[in-house]
Amino acid sequence: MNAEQITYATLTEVMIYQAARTIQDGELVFHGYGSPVPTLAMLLAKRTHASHMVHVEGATYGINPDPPFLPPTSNDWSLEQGSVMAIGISDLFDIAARGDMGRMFLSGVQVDRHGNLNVTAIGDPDIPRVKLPGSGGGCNLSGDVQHITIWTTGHRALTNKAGKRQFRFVKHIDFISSIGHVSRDGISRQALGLRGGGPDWVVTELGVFDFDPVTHVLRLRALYPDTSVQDVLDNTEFEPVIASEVSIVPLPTPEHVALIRRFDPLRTHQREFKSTDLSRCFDL
Amino acid sequence: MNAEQITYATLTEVMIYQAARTIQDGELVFHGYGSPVPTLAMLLAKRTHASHMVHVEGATYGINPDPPFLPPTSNDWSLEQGSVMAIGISDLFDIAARGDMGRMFLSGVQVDRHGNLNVTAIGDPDIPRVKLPGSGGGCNLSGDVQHITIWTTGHRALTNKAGKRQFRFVKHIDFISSIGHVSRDGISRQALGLRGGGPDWVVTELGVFDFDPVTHVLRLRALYPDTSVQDVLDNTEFEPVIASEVSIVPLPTPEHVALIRRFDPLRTHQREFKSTDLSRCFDL
Amino acid sequence: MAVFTSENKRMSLAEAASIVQDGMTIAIGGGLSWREPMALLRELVRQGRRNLHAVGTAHGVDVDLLCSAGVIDIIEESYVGFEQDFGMAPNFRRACESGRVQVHDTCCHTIIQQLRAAEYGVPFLPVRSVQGTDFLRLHPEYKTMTCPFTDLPLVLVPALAPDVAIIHVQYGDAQGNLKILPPLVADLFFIRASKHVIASVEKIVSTDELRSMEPNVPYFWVESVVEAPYGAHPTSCYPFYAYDRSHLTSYYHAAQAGPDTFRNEYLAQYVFGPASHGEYLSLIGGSAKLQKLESWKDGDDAWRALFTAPEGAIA
Amino acid sequence: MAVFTSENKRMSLAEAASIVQDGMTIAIGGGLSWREPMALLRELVRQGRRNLHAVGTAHGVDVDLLCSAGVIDIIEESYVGFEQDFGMAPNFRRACESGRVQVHDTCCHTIIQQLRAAEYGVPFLPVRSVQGTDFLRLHPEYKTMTCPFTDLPLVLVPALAPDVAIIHVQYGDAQGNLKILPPLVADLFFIRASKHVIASVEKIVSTDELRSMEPNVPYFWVESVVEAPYGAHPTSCYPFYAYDRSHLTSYYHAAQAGPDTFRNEYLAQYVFGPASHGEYLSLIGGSAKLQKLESWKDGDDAWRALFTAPEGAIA
Repeated sequence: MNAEQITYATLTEVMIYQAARTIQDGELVFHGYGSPVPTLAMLLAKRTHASHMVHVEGATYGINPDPPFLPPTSNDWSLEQGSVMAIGISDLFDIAARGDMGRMFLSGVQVDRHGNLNVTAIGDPDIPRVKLPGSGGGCNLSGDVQHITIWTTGHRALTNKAGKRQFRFVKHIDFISSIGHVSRDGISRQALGLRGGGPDWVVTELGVFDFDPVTHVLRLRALYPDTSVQDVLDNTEFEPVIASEVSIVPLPTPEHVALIRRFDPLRTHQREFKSTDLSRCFDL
Repeated sequence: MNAEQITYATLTEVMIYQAARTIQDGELVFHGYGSPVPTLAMLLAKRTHASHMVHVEGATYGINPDPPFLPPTSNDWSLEQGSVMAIGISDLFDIAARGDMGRMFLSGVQVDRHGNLNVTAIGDPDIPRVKLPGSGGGCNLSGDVQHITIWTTGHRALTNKAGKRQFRFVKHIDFISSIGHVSRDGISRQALGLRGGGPDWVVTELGVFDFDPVTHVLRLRALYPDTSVQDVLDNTEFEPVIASEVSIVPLPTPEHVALIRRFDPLRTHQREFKSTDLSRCFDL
Repeated sequence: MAVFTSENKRMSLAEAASIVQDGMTIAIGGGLSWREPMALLRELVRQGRRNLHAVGTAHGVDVDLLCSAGVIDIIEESYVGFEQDFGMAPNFRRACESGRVQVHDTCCHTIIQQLRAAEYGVPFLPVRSVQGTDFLRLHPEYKTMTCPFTDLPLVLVPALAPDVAIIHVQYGDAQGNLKILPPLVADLFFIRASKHVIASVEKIVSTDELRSMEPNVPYFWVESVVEAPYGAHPTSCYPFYAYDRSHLTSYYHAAQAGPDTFRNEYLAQYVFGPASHGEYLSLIGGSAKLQKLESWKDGDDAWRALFTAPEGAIA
Repeated sequence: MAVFTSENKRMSLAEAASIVQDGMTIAIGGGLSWREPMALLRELVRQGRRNLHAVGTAHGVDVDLLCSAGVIDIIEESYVGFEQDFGMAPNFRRACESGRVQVHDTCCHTIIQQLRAAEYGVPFLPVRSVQGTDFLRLHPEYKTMTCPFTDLPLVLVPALAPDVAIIHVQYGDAQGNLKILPPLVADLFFIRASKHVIASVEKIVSTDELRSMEPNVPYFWVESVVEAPYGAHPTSCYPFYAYDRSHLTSYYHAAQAGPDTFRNEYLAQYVFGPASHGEYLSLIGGSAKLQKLESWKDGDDAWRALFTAPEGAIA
């Protein structure tokens, strides 16, 4: 579809655009597997403001791929199409460990105020109430990568049958799968001897956040046209910092939206969103 | 040339045969670069008594090659011919380090009573009187490989202009490039935490040796038809052990000799021998 | 690992699987929905193997299947799930949440460093990351030290040499030389670090034909080779076939429905039912199904169509 | 190392060589008489580079040439010589025996472990071997420890990140993707561990053509690409050409005759004489000579003939 016909962007497309904007040109960028939103953000950035970024695909480790479509699984040859070559799994992690990975995207089922993430287990990790799939490479990468963009499509806290709010942004994290700015024992990344700078942006379906430079606590920076500060406060178990000026996120251009729709004909990325968020649209 | 026409073997061919006999069937065997004598010994063993040995070529790391000829340099594609594949330099050394290399061949410009070898420097290693080429991988491999065959074509001590005997088998070794059975400080391989068993055979142009199981001192086991115990004593600066029964080395069959001559049409291996030894021949 | 030098390593699935003994540590090749040694793993389940310790990186139906049959006691993988296709892995969850298996979650670079230590014949390798995370709580075997070069803290992860690497690859010869096409995932690390390597292959070819493909695994690291076409089904093994989304959908729904349903509707039918791998292939749809899975070659539209219907469920 | 993302990395030999600054640590690709970056090294000599620290595995004419021109201060290679072809390396010997260069001999696995440490972003890697040898005397920077897992002694070798890897390979594209044909020797370790990588290539091809060759070095690790056909001469670069034994023979005899002879008969003529790489190629015999070096392709007899006359001397 070409840009002229495009009159609106979905929330999912606007969120992909926000994630793309966290990428700097010229840096080597990686997303984990099972992550269509960051995959689309990287494909978009490479073709717009960051033509010199190095896109390393999530599981094939293809370099600068141009996939014909986004399949719902990440070790698929379709995600290697257009690459001149792929690197190996160890190359990818070694690149990060020696400080050459500029940015990666990480998500979590629990996110605490300092950007620590849990994708391992809810409850006691030895006999979990809910065993989550696991962190893949996130544990190592969270320590090594220069900059991290945290993303989640599940900021909105639902209420379970027992009437209890299920927060994703939690006061107490059950398991630290990947390290944010401060460890469970209050030790800073630097004191831990970690090289990377930690998470600098957090993109959710409710807003865009960074971290307070002094306290390293999550800080609201921008909202969507249809979300409010109160939405953020209601859906965050801890007290986030609110920036002195909270802006409205910039919307993508029709050209951006056309690219996203071309990249993902199967709308695979929508599988990560709640139906209520799939219906959110913004006129361009 | 076919075996029927072969009536004699040269010393160089008989020595290659002795080196080949130190190889057990089924083991992974390696020779360093610049080592035509072991190369020919391995090619011979693989085609006679050790058809299941794994031959790893000295610098190409080709597996079980069938070279059309032996060039005078080891990183040549001719030495990869016939291999189904080649492994990498790190594979080779890792194989040894984890204990999977059965045997390798090492040489030295100085050899001491315990099989320590010097290929690094004569005199003070910081400002050597003679800078030798260096040990390649011998230092690491001498500690890791299960069994080592030491070989040299220079056992015979020449007299220099100053009238001084130049011993290769020395009382005092100037630099230990590769470890034998006991370190300079008298520490055993086991105490050093080394995995390999160290040198078990020594093949020279004067005889075949092993090491006394108790003292780990070089021990004469066999002579050539034209060498004597006195030749060995005259050309060894330290006092070697003489086995209770010193035999005469078995001679290769005409079939063995035919193979060696086919492998090395350029007679590259003869470059390692003194002219006096090149003229030594034995009727078959 | 040792050095395996016999000329003919061809075996049946049953013979190869019997190299795996109860209580061993296994490394499963491939990853997510790609090139997983499913035919060999189904054979392990049929043979009733028990108390295995599974190590690896990011996996899916392979580990979930072993969990459903009580084959594994310890799971040391970095991820077990179905990504955004179906989400969480039901049998894996039940095994972990019931306490039936020990949860030893690991992380990709950590496990690679442990395999590298075994590969290099050293007792450990250092890692800078992991510090500040709770993985140290799950792994008392890791040690920490102050680096004598930098005076900064480091984690030392011990060498990990699996007893058996179980892999499925595209091509091999009878002697065991293999050609694995990328993504290699961690297969080469498993092969070099493990004591035994059993490989099923889509196609056994002559050594000359394999040479022309530039093989990447030398025969002496491989103990057995099984020719098992479609041996990765229901995961993918390009360039031969894409993954079987409709089969995985029914797998997932059966697993979601609970252990009894899964046992009756899936294990009984697809694992214990067929007398041979050939019979399994007929059961899953025979040549019509297999041709469909190969249709990715017919162009982007045909390829994309393999990922449309049926819709996968989100957990 | 960093990440190099410009689309066009094509440079002249002079531009590429100028990335190497006085006092830097260089890793020279190839090994013995194979695929050594001779055109780039001759350019370094012409530019009068000084005080370099050379690290690597087993080398020959490349390091010997740099020694002859006083370019190197520290030599940390595992071997420098001409094998059984000519024996010891005369200029290297003079540099070491005069005390003009520091002898820091290393060993192949040791240096690989040091490069791996840099590649993995850790301060050191452990090594079990080396103990009991005198290499510990030459390398006070190595540390020893008692292993916390085994209680056995271990050597810890520090990470080694060369400033510049200098390599010559068969194929590349303008962006810097490379295809290196085996033996790879230590090139991939140098490329991953070094801060800068400068590559000369026999042939620059289109990215599409390179893709079909399955490249093994991604562009973002490479800072400059120079098209220099026969850029490894007098060493070999198959499948293009074998090494130039007659040239090496005259090189060796000039070197044997002493530093003045070598300066006048070799350096003046072949390094400082030619105004360009093209002129160098005419000097060494032009197309007739180059065709002869390519004649290995004509069969085993032609190939073998390249190694017969003239006889090399034994040092």
